[in-house]
Amino acid sequence: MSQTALMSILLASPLIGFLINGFRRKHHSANVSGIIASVAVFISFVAAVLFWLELQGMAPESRSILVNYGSWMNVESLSINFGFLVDPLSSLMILIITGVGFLIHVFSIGYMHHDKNVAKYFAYLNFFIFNMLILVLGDSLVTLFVGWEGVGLASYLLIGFWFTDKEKASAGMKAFITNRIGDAAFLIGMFIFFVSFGTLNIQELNALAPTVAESTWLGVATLGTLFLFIGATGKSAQIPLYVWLPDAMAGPTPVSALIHAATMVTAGVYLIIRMNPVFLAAPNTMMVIAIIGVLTVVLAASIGITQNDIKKVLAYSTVSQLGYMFLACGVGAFTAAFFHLMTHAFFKALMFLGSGSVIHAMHEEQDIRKMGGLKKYLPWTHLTFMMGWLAILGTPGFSGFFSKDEILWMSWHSPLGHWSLWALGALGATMTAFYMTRLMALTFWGKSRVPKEIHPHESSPIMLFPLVVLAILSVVGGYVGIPHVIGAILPGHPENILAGWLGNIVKPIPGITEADAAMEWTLMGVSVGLATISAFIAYTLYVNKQEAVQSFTNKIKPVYELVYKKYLVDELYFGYIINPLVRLSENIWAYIDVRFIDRCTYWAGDLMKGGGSFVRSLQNGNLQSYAMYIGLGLVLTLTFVMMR
Amino acid sequence: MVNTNVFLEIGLNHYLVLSTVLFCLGMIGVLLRKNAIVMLMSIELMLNAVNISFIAFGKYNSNIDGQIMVFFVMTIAAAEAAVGLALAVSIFKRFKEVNIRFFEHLKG
Amino acid sequence: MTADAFLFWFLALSTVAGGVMVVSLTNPIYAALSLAFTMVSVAAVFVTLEAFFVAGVQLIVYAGAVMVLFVMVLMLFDLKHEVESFARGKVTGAIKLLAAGLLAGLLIGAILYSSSGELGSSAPQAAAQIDSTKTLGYRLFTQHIFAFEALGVLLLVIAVGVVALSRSKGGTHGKH
Amino acid sequence: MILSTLVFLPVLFALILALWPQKNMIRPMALVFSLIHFAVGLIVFQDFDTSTAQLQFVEKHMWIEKFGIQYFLAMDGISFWLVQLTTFLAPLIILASWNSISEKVRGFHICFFILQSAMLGSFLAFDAILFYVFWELSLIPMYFIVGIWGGSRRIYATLKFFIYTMAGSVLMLVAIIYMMYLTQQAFGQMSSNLLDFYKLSIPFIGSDFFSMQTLLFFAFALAFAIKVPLFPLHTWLPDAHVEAPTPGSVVLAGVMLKMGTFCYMRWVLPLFPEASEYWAWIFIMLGVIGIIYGALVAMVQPDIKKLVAYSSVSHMGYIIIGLFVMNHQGLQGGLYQMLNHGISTGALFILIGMIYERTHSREISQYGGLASVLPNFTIFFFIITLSSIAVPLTNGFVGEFLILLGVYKASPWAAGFAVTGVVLGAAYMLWMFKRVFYGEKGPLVADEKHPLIDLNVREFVILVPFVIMVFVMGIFPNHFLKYSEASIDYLVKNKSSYQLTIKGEQ
Repeated sequence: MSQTALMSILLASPLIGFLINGFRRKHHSANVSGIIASVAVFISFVAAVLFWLELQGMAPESRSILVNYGSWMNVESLSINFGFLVDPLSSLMILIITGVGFLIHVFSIGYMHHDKNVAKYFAYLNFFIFNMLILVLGDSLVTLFVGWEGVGLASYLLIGFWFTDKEKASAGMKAFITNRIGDAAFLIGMFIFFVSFGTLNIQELNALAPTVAESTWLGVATLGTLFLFIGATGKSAQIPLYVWLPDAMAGPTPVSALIHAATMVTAGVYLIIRMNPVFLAAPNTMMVIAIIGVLTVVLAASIGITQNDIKKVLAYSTVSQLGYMFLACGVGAFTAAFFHLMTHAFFKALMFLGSGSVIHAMHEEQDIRKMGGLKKYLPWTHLTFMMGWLAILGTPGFSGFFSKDEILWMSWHSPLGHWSLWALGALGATMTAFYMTRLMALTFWGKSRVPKEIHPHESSPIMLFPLVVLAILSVVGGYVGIPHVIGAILPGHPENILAGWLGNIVKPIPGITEADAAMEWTLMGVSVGLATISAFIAYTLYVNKQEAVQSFTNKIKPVYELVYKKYLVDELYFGYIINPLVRLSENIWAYIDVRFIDRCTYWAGDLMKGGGSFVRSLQNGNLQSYAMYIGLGLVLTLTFVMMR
Repeated sequence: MVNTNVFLEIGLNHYLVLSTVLFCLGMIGVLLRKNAIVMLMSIELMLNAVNISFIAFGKYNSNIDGQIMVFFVMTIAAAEAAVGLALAVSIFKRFKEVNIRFFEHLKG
Repeated sequence: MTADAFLFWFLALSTVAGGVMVVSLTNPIYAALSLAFTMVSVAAVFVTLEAFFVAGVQLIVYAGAVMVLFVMVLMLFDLKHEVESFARGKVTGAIKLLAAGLLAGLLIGAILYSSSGELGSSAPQAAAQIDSTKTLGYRLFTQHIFAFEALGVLLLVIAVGVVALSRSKGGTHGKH
Repeated sequence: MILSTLVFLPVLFALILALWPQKNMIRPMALVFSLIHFAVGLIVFQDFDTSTAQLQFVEKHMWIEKFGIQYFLAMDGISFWLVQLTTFLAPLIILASWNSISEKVRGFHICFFILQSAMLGSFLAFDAILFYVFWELSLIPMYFIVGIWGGSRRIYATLKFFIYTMAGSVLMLVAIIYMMYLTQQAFGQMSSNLLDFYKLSIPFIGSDFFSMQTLLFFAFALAFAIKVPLFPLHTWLPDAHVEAPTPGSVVLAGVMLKMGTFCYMRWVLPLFPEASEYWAWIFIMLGVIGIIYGALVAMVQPDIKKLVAYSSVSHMGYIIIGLFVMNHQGLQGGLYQMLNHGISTGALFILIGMIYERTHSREISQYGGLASVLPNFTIFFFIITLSSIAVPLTNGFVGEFLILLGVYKASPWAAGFAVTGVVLGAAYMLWMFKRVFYGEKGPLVADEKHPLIDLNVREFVILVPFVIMVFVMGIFPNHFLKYSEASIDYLVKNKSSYQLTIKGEQ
């Protein structure tokens, strides 16, 4: 099959699914719409696999397939094509998207069973997949931007899926507008690149960028990449634009799994990896990315500790894990970033789906204080969730371990890294272990606090099947990227497959030295040790000694409240940016438009009117006044004549 | 001495200044008086002032046309006085009033 | 002080004094009498300017006929009460006075300016000694005959018009 | 003859409508006429040569010999799509007025057709006086449309609209007459031919505000700025839109505003190249202010129609900055944005008209939860909203992207400020969308006595072309851009020696 046809199938299949479900949006059968949508994504998945196989068959240096559907915009030097590029990076990405996406579609069939608008739901999901594929495959920044905005749109629609609830509609709007801020910066980034390099094609940019390697703050590459990074912070929920993601949990849970954990939010990371030569040319940007990333890790993890909504905990966890990916990008460890992106997609999607299963079982109850002891009601959910838990903890042997420790190691070891980055990263890992264990403990273990009227029940097989698959992937997913040190002691010395696969895409960090194996082992031990201790503490506290937690939080109440209220960032944004802006707008409308400009026009009118009535008042019919005007006119004329 | 000359040697300018003063007096009368008949008188005053300057110019330029002009002016003045007074009479007959303030029908 | 100069100043004073009285006297009869006085003075001024014929006409037509007309009309009106003599409104009054004053100032300025500040420098030319009345008559009936005749027609028209006017019952507007 | 046919066919239609005896046939006849007109407009596709910037379909006859005033119609790449837009919108507008105009139907359609004629005339005229006639003629039917079929404060709005526009165009008339005088100086024969105007070289001294070119430039630019409308001359627009009946709003936003921006491309930029380059910063600044200001003010409007009106101010700001940076992307984007704005804002006004017909209110706070009551309506509204906030693959994105790119090339700061419009645009549109369509049902929506009915067939027929155009223009912009490419290229490359020639003449 020709590549163009294959690409067409890959892209068109979800689009057609979207259209079919969109036009039959009034049907209520979850099974029919779900199957249509799932099949659409599955076809895409098959196409993705075929692409991957095709790349496998190529020589490593020439692994790239470009399908060009022709020109989109063509104005003088600006020439943008509908070009879609499959290379090792995007081929893996589309596998993840369609693979995980397919599983989540399947899960949704069960989860959305009772919803009336299920066809619309599946239409949106397919629409999302379509846009995500465009984002990933787009060969120029503009094509990428099409998907970039498209996924934002899908996200908006899905977050506000239950739009009759004002809060949920607001959450969708918040997500879209926050993303738009990033998108505006993304546009500026594109313009900078276009004006400096004359192209927006990603491969051409990657080839051209190293020629401008620079260290100033105002250089082309630095500014351009910084603006792109702002765009990425919007999409990938980093400081300062992360605020939309926790609110985005208003959407149906599978949506949170697909969009707000596994795929869309990683788009920013993907963008940076995609353009890694350009970013490497701008060390200042890299530093900013690393710092923002690690700060996000710590901030989000600390908020995660205090949250009581199962999805909110996972949301902050996602923000925090995305922070790791950015940290990795910032220190130049793009492979590690992608590796973590992939493993995170597995285990976070798993945990979100697991939480969905829990919520489903609890009849839409999301507060973990009202759960506990669900292990015996939901054995499968518990088991699979535990796999995700172990993975995110970084338990040796599970996928998260490999990816996270590689990131931590690189943040120490890389010439772009710093020990403080490692320290904060490790702190983040410790906190992660704490809040994830807390979540497990409060949800599944310990005593049941489930209200009497709720009778939890295990989900249907159609929901469990994706959980199981993802659980397996969470466990074994790490083996494609076994770090060199670990590989060296394992039997058969397995290589880092992922690094090899991405070898031609990811540029090596300039000036990197040979790894110090002993050091690496030490750091690995430290972080794993810290995580274990913290997990153990959390387990003890939340399974057995909840009173102790209570009294402790009471002691540090101000701090606890601050963290519980998410450091008041939302309030800050609303209090100091959004509300003043709205008030400002009201004022400029009232004062500038109505009171000033309109008044001015009235004044102009009144001036004419007044002038008219003044002149009219001169015509008062009094003969002597007329004579006076003659006299005055005479005086004026004479004066004028004499002044000459 | 200039000062004595100004008073002793009478020239064209003296007559012109006299004419100006008289003219402006007439004008003040026209502008300020209420009585329509007095206004007409003031107009006569102004015409007389002009006549003075005509004659003076005629004399100092040795041109008799100045006097001819005065002759005409006088005729017109007489005619004007007649018409003006006739109007005044007619107005008075109707309104029993010659105060100019009551006749503001030209108001715009 | 020569007789000429004395005569001029005397006549100038009486003319202006008469003018001021016309403008300022409240009773219209007094104003009319002042006007007659002014007319006579002006006639005398004409005499000093050697315009004897015109001076005569001035006396006959102005001081005689026109003034009689004025007085007659005033008598006819038989004003029981005097109307306010001056227009109301201080501001407009001030503006009017100012306008007249400025006009006088400007004209005098112009006169002085045109003769470069010397008030009495331009003496009458020697050739002024002509028989003015005869020349006047000659000119009037040769060169200006058309204007003269036109004036005659005008006077006739006016005579008719005035009669028509004074016989009519009033203007186009109704009484307020 | 095709252009004369295009311009005067509506007049003929108006005549027929005026004389037709049966009243109930007016609407269908008008619809058929507008479709015929649209079809006639399509004929130019066949013969239009996209490879040249020269004038095509030229019709040139002496009109008033003594002053060199000609009847001179021609088409080039700049006016091509605007003419198509005008004829495209006509049938849709007539359909949209089907129910909302219930009184004086005949008069309305006569006004509408005369308006069409005037607008097409001002797009196609290449003679200053002829142009001026059309330009002013377009005011009169609009005056009646707003003044007779408008809302409660229609007299206020019409007067404001009329006096504002009139004030600007009087200055322009002075400038035109002066330029005719200049032609007499330069060529010995007075002429109001635009091509002769192009040949003039009008003295320009940058530092001297009273140099001739600057004065003429501002005289023209002011007239067009009021029409656009450019901040701070925009206050007539919200009032006119709010009071105008739905079809009036659509014509006003869809085509009439474009007359302003179009004339910048046809008149101001080529006629006064130095002045428009020297003073471009003012217009870029005002454009940027307009973008942000319009968006901010739109955000807090309680009335949907006023919100869209202010969003027009914002969008027109984009067009202005695109034009005044004078490069390919900016100009092409500006031209494209004119079409986009015509489509998306026109559609928005029609949609608002539809909902107004149902509820007789435009207060945002009275709505809420409309999405669950009128799902089809919501879908259309949402698609048009997307177009309005420039989501990729809709038409809005192409225009906005090209404009911002062009502006960035010329002035990064201006682009930096202008992109905030991207965010604010999404903010006000989506906030409005949320308040109107999402959440709990508002008082008007929940009213049991008057249940709202979803779109009927007529309304579908109106909206579907808009939606198709939104996506066609978003996905295949090249097909549209290629028609104006040669003209824009010529304008950019020869801005100081702009000499259009007539195709087929030497």
